[in-house]
Amino acid sequence: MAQMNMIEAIRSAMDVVMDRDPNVVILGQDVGYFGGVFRCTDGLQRKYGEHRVIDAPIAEGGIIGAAIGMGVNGLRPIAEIQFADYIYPGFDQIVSELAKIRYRSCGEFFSPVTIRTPCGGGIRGGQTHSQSPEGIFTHVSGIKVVMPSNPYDAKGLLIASIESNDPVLFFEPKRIYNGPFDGDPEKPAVSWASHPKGEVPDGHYTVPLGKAEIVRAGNELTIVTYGTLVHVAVAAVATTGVDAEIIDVRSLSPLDTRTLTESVRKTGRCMIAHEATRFGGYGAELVAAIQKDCFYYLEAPISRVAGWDTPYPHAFEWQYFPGKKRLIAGIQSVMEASA
Amino acid sequence: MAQMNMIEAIRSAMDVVMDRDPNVVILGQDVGYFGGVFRCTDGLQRKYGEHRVIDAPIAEGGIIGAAIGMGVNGLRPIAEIQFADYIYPGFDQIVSELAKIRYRSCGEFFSPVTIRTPCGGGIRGGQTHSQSPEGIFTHVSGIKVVMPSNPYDAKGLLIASIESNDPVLFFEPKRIYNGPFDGDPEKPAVSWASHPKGEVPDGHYTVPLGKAEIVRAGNELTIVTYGTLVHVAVAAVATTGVDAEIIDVRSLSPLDTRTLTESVRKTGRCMIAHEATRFGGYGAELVAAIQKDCFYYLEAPISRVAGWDTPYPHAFEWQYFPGKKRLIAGIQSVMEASA
Amino acid sequence: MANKSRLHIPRPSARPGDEPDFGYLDLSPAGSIDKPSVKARARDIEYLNSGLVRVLDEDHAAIGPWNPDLDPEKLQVALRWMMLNRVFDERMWQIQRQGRISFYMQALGEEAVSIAQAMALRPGDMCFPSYRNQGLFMYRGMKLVDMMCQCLSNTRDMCKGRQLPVMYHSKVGNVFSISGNLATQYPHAVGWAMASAIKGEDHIAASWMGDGSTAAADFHHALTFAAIYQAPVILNVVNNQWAISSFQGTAGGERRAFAARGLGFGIPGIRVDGNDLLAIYAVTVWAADRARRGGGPTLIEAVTYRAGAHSTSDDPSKYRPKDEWASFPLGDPIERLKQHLIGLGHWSEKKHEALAEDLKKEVLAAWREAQKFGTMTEGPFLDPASMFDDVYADPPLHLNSQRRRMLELEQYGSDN
Amino acid sequence: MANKSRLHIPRPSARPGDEPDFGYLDLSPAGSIDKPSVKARARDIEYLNSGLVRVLDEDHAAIGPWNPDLDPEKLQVALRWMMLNRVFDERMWQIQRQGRISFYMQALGEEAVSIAQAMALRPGDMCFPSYRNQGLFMYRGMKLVDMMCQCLSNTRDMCKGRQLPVMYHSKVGNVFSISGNLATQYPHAVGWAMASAIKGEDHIAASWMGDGSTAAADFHHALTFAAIYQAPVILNVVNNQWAISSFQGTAGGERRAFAARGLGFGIPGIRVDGNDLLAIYAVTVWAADRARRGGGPTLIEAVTYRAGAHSTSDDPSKYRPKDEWASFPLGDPIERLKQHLIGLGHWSEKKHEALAEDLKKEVLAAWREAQKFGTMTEGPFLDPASMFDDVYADPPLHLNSQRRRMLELEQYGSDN
Ligand SMILES: Cc1ncc(C[n+]2csc(CCOP(=O)(O)OP(=O)(O)O)c2C)c(N)n1
Ligand SMILES: Cc1ncc(C[n+]2csc(CCOP(=O)(O)OP(=O)(O)O)c2C)c(N)n1
Ligand SMILES: [Mg+2]
Ligand SMILES: [Mg+2]
Repeated sequence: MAQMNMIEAIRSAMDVVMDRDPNVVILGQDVGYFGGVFRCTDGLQRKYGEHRVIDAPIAEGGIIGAAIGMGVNGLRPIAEIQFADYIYPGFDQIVSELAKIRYRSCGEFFSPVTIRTPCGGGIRGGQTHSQSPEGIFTHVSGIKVVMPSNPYDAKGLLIASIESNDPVLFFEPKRIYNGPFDGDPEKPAVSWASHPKGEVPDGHYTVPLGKAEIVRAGNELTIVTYGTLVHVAVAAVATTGVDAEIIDVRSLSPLDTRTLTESVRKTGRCMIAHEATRFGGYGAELVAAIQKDCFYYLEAPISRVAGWDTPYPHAFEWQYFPGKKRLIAGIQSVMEASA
Repeated sequence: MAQMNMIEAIRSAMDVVMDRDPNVVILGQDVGYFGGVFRCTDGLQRKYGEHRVIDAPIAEGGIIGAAIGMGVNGLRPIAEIQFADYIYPGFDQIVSELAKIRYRSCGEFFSPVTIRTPCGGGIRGGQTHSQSPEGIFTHVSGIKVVMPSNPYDAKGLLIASIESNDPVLFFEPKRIYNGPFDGDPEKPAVSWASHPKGEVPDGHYTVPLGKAEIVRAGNELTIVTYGTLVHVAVAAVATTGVDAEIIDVRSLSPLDTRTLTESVRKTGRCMIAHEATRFGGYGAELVAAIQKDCFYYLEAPISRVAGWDTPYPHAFEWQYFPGKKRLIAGIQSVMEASA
Repeated sequence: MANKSRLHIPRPSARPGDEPDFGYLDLSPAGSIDKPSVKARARDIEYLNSGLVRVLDEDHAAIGPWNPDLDPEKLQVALRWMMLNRVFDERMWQIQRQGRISFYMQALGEEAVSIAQAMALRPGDMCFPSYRNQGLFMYRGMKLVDMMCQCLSNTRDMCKGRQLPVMYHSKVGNVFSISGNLATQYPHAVGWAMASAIKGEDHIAASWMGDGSTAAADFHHALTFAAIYQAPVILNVVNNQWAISSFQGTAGGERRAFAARGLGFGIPGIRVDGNDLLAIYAVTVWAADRARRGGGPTLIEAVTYRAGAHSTSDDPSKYRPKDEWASFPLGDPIERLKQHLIGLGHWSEKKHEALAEDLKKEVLAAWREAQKFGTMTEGPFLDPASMFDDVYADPPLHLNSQRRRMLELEQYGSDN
Repeated sequence: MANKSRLHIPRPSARPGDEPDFGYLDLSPAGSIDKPSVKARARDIEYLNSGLVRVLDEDHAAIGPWNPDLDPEKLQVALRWMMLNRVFDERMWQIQRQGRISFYMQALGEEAVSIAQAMALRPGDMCFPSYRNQGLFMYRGMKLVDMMCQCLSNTRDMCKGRQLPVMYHSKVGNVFSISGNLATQYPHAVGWAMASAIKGEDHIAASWMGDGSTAAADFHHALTFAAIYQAPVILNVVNNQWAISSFQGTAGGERRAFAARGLGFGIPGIRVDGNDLLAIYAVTVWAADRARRGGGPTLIEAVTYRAGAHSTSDDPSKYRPKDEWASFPLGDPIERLKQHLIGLGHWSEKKHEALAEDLKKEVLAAWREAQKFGTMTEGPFLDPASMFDDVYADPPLHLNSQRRRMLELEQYGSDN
């Protein structure tokens, strides 16, 4: 066991898998010699060579397209997209190809590409370094979508993603790369060292895809969330004193509906929280799935706390970010709603 | 007044606007000399010249990127994407640029591009000529998303879209280009001539963006749908004898929540129907919005009838397509659910 | 040059009603283009992208440095494959016209491209085709009946009813699954070739796209990656002059040949007579050899003509002269190889006719066989529940329950 | 050429600890490249994409056919703008280091590009810049205080706090809004230029991107559209040798110059000394003239060096020799123009220093002024509710209610 932050955990996941499987390769902008703008691949090129950790040009569509071809030829590529905001030039290759090759060839061909990309705001990145586009991808059949909220899960989920024969989009909430974040930017930064999930085994292990985790057990309210907002939810619940069950979705697609349903049937109240914009976002699917399965147990409408339906503004990131205050207000209103 | 099918209505909309405003231009693959693979621009190049109806190369990103630049220079471009399945190479230009230019320049720059594209299945087009990707775009702030279900609306909404200073994604359900379709592929094709909405004024008129339409008034159930499924819903309701209110959303984004909410508060039951895949689709947003505003009026869970979460298979299109049978089953189960 | 900036509108040389006019095509006499060493520097062989490599001269004799000196038996085999391709297409076109399959795309006039290039590659080399490369699948061993079953979406369909007709794939034949989305296969080929180099294998990859498709982003991605990593890949542009109703100028072919598109990356380009089987064979062998020896990518433009409609959904009489093909200066690849073989004394009109008859019978027999596995109207039918397979390697719960609901619904009716 | 296919890995000539080595850069002596007529055919002027157009020789004298013969007053103005650009960047960099703005990007070493090209264009021509073109905004009249207010996201910020620092825009100056997404501006410029031609106006468009960005799809889209419609546009590649940690070879610059990327489309390319203000000015005037006369697009590669870090988030000592700039054979554009002017007898070290001091004062004064409109920590602050404006032309209901909820929440706490 070691103390790792999320960057180290992600690097360790790749290191472990590359060490076991010579077919694992990495490609992306600045990932090689430099080790990535967020340092996630630092040292890996030195260790595994220039043929396995490849600096790629600024062509996200080319990176994903080439990774697909490599995967078809038996490699297991990890493609890094420098910021999730820049994944769109690769959208066609993801949606029309990566997600569909197994289906259209009835399993004769497939390409087990994992796409890693940092997402989310709260780092003063403005509208093109803060986006959370997961909801665009969860609508696409044929790819899996994952977002960890801590170093332990990050490593275990990333190993599971790389080893999966399905393509996986692996979103890394960059706000919590270095430490958990409770939503209050005024507070001094906290490191992962003080968090139980900052304890990460050095070797190989997996956290299974398709399984949500109950982060806090509770009986009065279910909060369904993922990524950075898991920590904000924990803080908000602590403040309110409501006995909430907090569920970290982790695997957004396929979704572990059972864990969600069981919880909401128990608590009778539910709030969804995510950083992405609200309209047509992933939270809508969570609401739709839960209300269908838990309708007769619900004592209040399911509410969503999410990013506003605007681009992520540089100056107002803390008014934009669904922080503790917004979550507390959300919790209160769900709790106050009469059955 | 004239009888028009949807293709003629769409062509007429462009004709009317091009006649009034010399800044309106069209660009797209095969739209010029040939008049478009679905004939929507037939005759327009002859009438308005090669500088206003422009054959474009097979580069959807280039078409949208160039259209944006034209719009910034005072033109009012209509970009045709030959099939909605091929819009993805233009995704980055739509999401990162078209949708954001007004915002990031605080209104100093904007580009009033309308993107027209045929969508949906039921034409034996297989997985790359049948997609309904509207749910990917409704999550994007800064663009409007429209899908008409009949010639009258198609013309009025398209004129409103072209004249709007906001970018609009205009989806054309190609299954109903030539006639309404009740979901039964065995029945002989019906033409728009027999449908009241096949009566279309020759001249200029608009159907406002942002307004849903009640297609059938009713008291027992609200069916929220759009595009081809409007007609399937009408047929399904006729078969069941349930007194359903059928709402054609028309403007998917921004959404006319008020019309939806008023109806569901009245009926107490709601079913959503769309052709797009279900998971993370636009229907989820409809559920989420309605359950929030109508929770205390709902007597049964809101259900979704949608395309299965697979690509659109060539051979099984009628098992895939959410047809009359699926809608009837959906209606029955919502009606049978006890409050 | 005009005296004022104005929008240039590319216009084809002839529209319906006009005389066909291929004056815009730069032609070189057969045998006139030098053949460089595969080790030549890209900069020294730029002439290859503006000339037109041709081997068969006007009298159908094979001449010049690119003559691959294939023995007549091999040429007969090539002729047979091209003819089979054409006969197969004819039959399938007819079958579509009878409403027995939903859609079809023929390679009429372009058969030499797939056949010659398939011959020039090794079986371990990987092909990333477009929808007009049925010849590749045939040459690489796919049975006609299997191709027909794909077009029928029947119980023997390799695509299990999921794909539009002609969207074949063959793992055993090393031919990748065809996509409806144009150009996407190009970066796949480059990535595949990069992987081959990474693994230290000497297989190369090849891909094909049309003239129109070169405008797509993935064309650029592929060239960029191929150039940077010197991937062992052959990128083929099949310039058949048309992209549905748009002539090749609409993709930017008016000023420079598509073969020149790699110039700015240092990728050698070869412009070749696409209806001259010997010429395409020769340039492909050259490019494959170069790639295998570490010389990196080559861009080949095969100049040909889409003699038929774009697809069964298309009516070319709406946008080009009906008789254009008759005037196409590079003729018909089958006719040319036939005459060449006759000139060599290894073929005759009679043998040709007999072969044509045989092939028709072979195709007809395959069609009879194929229908046994089901047609659009008659069983056996595929199990619709199979549509939920292969979305993922391991089927997720929600797809299982959707499958169940679909089956329930067929019997009882239930909520979806 | 190797004897076996293998993955080629581009490697820069020097990494930290190595001696800087610019031996890979093809240089031409000043004055050695012919200047063709703007009416020349693209095919006849291909030499322009491999040579390097230079006007200032080693003694800082202006020589050769590309010498634009600018009068010394104009050159002094140019020098002033370049110096202002640099002084401004220095100050803003410092300010970011003090934590008073969140981010900054400087143009250190590349100032000649924006200034020379702004000078060469007409005010009605439209610019589509990248994030290193602050010089364009300055030259086109944007006040320093406005640029600073943008970087501060304060109450006078033209972007109303929505954009990262340096993402300026200027409608009145005809400079488009900068995007964080690389390369997207290129097709905009082409579309804008097409519209200009459609409307029969003689304004042209120009756009800029870095060497690294040429790999992006939009580079290809722009070239394709510009070539097809002969759009009156100038497409500039600012090859500053680096894209964050990736040297220009990672974008495919090892074998051919970026100026050659248009070759395959018949787009003339000019490779120019990007640190020679006279040379860039001259080639830009040439390209603008050509475009305005209907000659279509030109691709200009300005060879320069990113002397500073990529941005305030970057540390180049991790991936390149610290002292590389000192060895860069094209030197410092400011120093070179200064020496040229001194050589002409129209400038002196003393004047230079005085001007530098003046500019520092000007910038400092602007900074003092800018802070009055608010800083990151001190008011006045923008109204956060303004973040809901301009998402659409007419605000939809759901944004109005989100705005209300945000305001409510600030005061009472409520559900979002
Ligand atoms: C990305 C994309 N855009 C548009 C289409 C529609 N489409 C299908 S084939 C075709 C023309 C292709 O022309 P070309 O590349 O020259 O190939 P050819 O058909 O001539 O062999 C078009 C526009 C598509 N399939 N994919
Ligand atoms: C589409 C996209 N991908 C990646 C990035 C991240 N990124 C920002 S700047 C940069 C390097 C750009 O290099 P270059 O084009 O040479 O311009 P320079 O910074 O040298 O001026 C990268 C990779 C981005 N902004 N947009
Ligand atoms: Mg073609
Ligand atoms: Mg650069």
